Amino acid sequence: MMKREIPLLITFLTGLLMVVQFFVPHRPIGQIGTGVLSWYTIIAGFTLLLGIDSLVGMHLKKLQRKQSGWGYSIMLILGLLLALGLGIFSEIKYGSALAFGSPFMYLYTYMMVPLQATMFSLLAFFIASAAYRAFRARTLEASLLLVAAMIVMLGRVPLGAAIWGKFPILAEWIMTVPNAAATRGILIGVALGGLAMSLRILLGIERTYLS
Amino acid sequence: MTEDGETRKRRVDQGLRRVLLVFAWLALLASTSSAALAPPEIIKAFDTPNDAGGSNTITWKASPQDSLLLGYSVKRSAKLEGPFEEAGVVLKGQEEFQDAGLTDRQTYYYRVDARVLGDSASSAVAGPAVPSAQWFNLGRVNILAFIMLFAGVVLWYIARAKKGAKLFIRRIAGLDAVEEAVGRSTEMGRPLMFIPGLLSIDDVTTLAALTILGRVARKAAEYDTPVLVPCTDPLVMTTAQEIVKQSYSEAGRPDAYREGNISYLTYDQFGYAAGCDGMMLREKPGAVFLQGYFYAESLILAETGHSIGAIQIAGTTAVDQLPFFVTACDYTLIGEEMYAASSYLTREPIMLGTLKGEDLIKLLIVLALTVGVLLETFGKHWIQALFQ
Amino acid sequence: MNWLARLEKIDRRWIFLGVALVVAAPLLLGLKTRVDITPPVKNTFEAIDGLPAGSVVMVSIDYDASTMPENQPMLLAVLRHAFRKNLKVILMGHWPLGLPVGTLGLDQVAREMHKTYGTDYVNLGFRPGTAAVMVNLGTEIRNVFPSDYKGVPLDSLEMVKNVHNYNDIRLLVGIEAGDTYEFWIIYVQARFGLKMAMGTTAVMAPTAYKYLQSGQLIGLIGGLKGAAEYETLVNHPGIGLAGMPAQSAGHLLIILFIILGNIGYFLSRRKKA
Amino acid sequence: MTVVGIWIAAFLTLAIFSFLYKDNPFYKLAEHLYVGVSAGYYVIYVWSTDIRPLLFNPFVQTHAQTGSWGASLSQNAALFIPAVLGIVMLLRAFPKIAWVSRWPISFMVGIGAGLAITADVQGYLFPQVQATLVPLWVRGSLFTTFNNVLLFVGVVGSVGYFYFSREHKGFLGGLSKIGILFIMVAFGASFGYTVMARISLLIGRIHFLFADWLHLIR
Repeated sequence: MMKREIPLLITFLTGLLMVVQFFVPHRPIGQIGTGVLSWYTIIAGFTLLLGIDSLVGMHLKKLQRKQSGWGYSIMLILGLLLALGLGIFSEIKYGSALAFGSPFMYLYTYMMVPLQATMFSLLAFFIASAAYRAFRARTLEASLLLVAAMIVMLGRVPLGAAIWGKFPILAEWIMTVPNAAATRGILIGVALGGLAMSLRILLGIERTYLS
Repeated sequence: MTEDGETRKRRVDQGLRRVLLVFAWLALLASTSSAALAPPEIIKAFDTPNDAGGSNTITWKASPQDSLLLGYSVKRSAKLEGPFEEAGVVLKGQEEFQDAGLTDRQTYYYRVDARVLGDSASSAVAGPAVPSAQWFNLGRVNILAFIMLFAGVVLWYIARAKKGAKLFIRRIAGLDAVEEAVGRSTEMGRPLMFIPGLLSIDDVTTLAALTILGRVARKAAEYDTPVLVPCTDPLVMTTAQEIVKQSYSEAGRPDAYREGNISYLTYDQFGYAAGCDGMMLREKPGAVFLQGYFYAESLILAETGHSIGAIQIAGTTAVDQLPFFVTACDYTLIGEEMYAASSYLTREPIMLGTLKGEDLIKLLIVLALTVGVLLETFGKHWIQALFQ
Repeated sequence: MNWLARLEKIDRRWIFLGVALVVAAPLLLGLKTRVDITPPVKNTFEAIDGLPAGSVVMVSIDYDASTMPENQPMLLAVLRHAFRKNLKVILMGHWPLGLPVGTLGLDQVAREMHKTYGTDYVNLGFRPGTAAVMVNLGTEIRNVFPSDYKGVPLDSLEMVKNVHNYNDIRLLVGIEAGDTYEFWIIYVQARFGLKMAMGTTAVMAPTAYKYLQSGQLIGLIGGLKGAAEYETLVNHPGIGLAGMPAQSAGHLLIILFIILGNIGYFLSRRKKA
Repeated sequence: MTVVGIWIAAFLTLAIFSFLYKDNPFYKLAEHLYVGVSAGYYVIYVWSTDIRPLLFNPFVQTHAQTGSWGASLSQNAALFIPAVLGIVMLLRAFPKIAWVSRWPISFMVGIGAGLAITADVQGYLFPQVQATLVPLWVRGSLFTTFNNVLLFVGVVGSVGYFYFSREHKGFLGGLSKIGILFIMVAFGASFGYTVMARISLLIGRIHFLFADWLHLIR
């Protein structure tokens, strides 16, 4: 009971409360939403420790067993300790780790920023290789995909307009009419599917998350 | 045009602009100094509807000189005769202000001033307005009605399913591929990889993904193929561990379950992508499942998965990322198909019942759309109003 | 195997190399392109250009690393212009993670133009509370920033000794990646009448346009294209201008590869038939 | 310090790019550093932006105002709920009592599902339906008329594609075929639309390498 029924009841009650507070502005019900969301943030914050536990555990195991690539595991753990160490130091010395000029922000500026930006920029390469491979006029559907992509690509750069003055206008039209129509259809489906899924969860029909 | 001509033209332009500027200033001065600055009109002040109390709403019709103004200053007083103090400022062109932080059941009066630099013109006083809280948000009654209708239809189909009615659901292409992917991975002696997206378990897409994971893990356990699940959210990780463990015991192989295969990487979006990419390159999974809610990292993952020759089955409700999955993966569950997949895979009649309910509502929506556009064509906005 | 049929299966690393080359080459060669100057960018330029030397300009860093490729070129171009006109620059920001990025740009331009900290420019740093910060700056800057980002009291910095509130500032330039610029308009433009121009990402520009039409913004720099225009106006080609041919070339290359792939596909299909 | 930082950043940038050729020790190093540093970074970040302001500051502030820890504890008693649930979450690490962690999990799933019910209707469904209700005949503008008809057909078609209760044959088959054609055009278009932003990102990185690091360009 404690392992299944009570959790299902908790899900049902919190879910119901969230629905009710949407319709009742009066205090205190209407204010529950924001309060509970900050609770959510707090609980989620705690769970990060579980993640760290898993990550460190996995790599310590690799180290113990001297599995291939254990050297990199050392780097990973050192990186983790570096971030935590600089963070705690900055918290104490500067009052907040995010204070400008703190060593933690140095780490952010010269490690996190370039790593994030470079991983992100890999997309410029992958978008090219994916386009090359997938945009083949095999079927009517694939041809439409290809033609729409090419027109919009040409409509976005000055070069396209230089080739044919109407490319920007045509691209704009594709975005605002056929693209909007299909996106809308997909979103209506997603909304209904999400609604049904949420309902199944509240009613306890969908309970895989409690396996 | 010669360069000389161009400079001359520019000079003339500048001269013209200066003259115009002087005129504009004169006009503004004239309008402000001679008290001709027109105040806003038709001021109304009333309790803000459908709120938690403590707020009044003030509306007005913009001053005829709206375009010359800096904005409007809304003034409040407890008495009709004043003194008035500033409740807030809004930009020109706006005709409404909500005054919050008030005391319920107290009387307030309002005035709206049109402002230019160094001068203003006051409107007539409006009020009294008495803030109060409401127990039901009347503006959302249509949403409540729709949710009740939806729940009713779904519950009715569930009841029918429980009684044993046969419910037909068409095949979903990506789903049949699940079994094929697991089988092929096994033949090649490679593990499976399941990437559950970027969001946490408060997101229903992620929960649908986890349901799919349960079925994939069940198949994998039967074939004795390991399932790698790198996670960016610790809650998703722990939940996934439970689900996979359960699937292994359902398949009668609890001993084959390895908790270490379901691991946390990092909360950072691209750090997670970098870690997943590395894992793909080194573990060489035979099949990669990209199921859940994704952002820009979708294509980084899918292209890397393709490069190692894995069968890729994607599914997401993130419309922005669907184009990338469709181009880079072998199968993609598009939007609602993903939700459908999670109920379809279980083959439980109750689950199929909710799908049937969704379809009936879909029919009703198409009906409303059809009637609605016809009515719109004749200038009637009845259906439009229902969805306000 | 027919070489044409091989077009169907080009190793993706050739594609990667191609993309890297066509994007890097215009940057490295400093290829010059002409961009048409649009009025919103021109107006921003003229607003700064028309200020007398010694006027104080405030620059707000309301973006962070994720939109740096678009926003940073704007910042650099505007700073270069301001320093060239011998204007004084106050830098601040409303995004906690944005300031390091803005400071990088400020330090770079100041070094390159031989400007001195404290006399030519000052970096105030970040304080939380967006709207509250904006309103308080209207009465006294020291209420919010008693000292600069390094903790030096403002009164000991030559440049800001006599700068107390928006009355002492001639123009605000916001470099924006979110809705912070609307706060600037609502809380500062409407209340204090401070002139402002914004540099926004390309995605935001259409929305920001309405404030331009209503006269609440005097200028608008939109996306990399806007940055390129500004670079043209200050006659200092940078990443924005170099980016334009790189963009066109990148798009063209991808289209070229798509066409090659299709040629290969049709040829190999005909062979089979 | 700045110069050292730029060299570190440049090394990491190149190490990530090297992945495009093939997996190699440099990428492995950068990848592992990235995962480690960012995992630690977020612990500090979440402490600094979530836990401290939401959980600890209220206690400290009330204490500062009232001068009594007793008053502070009683006034903020509600905060003990998430704190306890958060700690219960951590019990996951102990297999014997791990099942208790299902309670906070259920709480969080409940919040998500409950919010999704109203948000799906208010945020997605109604606005999308409403935006589709356009007149099918606009006097004086053949182009707008054409666009409106196309919009309506496209929406109905793509909704039809997601109809699961019947085989896609006959009328429904035709409708869903129209739907999938629209969907393909949309996917192609948004793919093409995104290219520009992605190339901008690469320009940013390459510029960093050439200008900030190598000083090859200004």
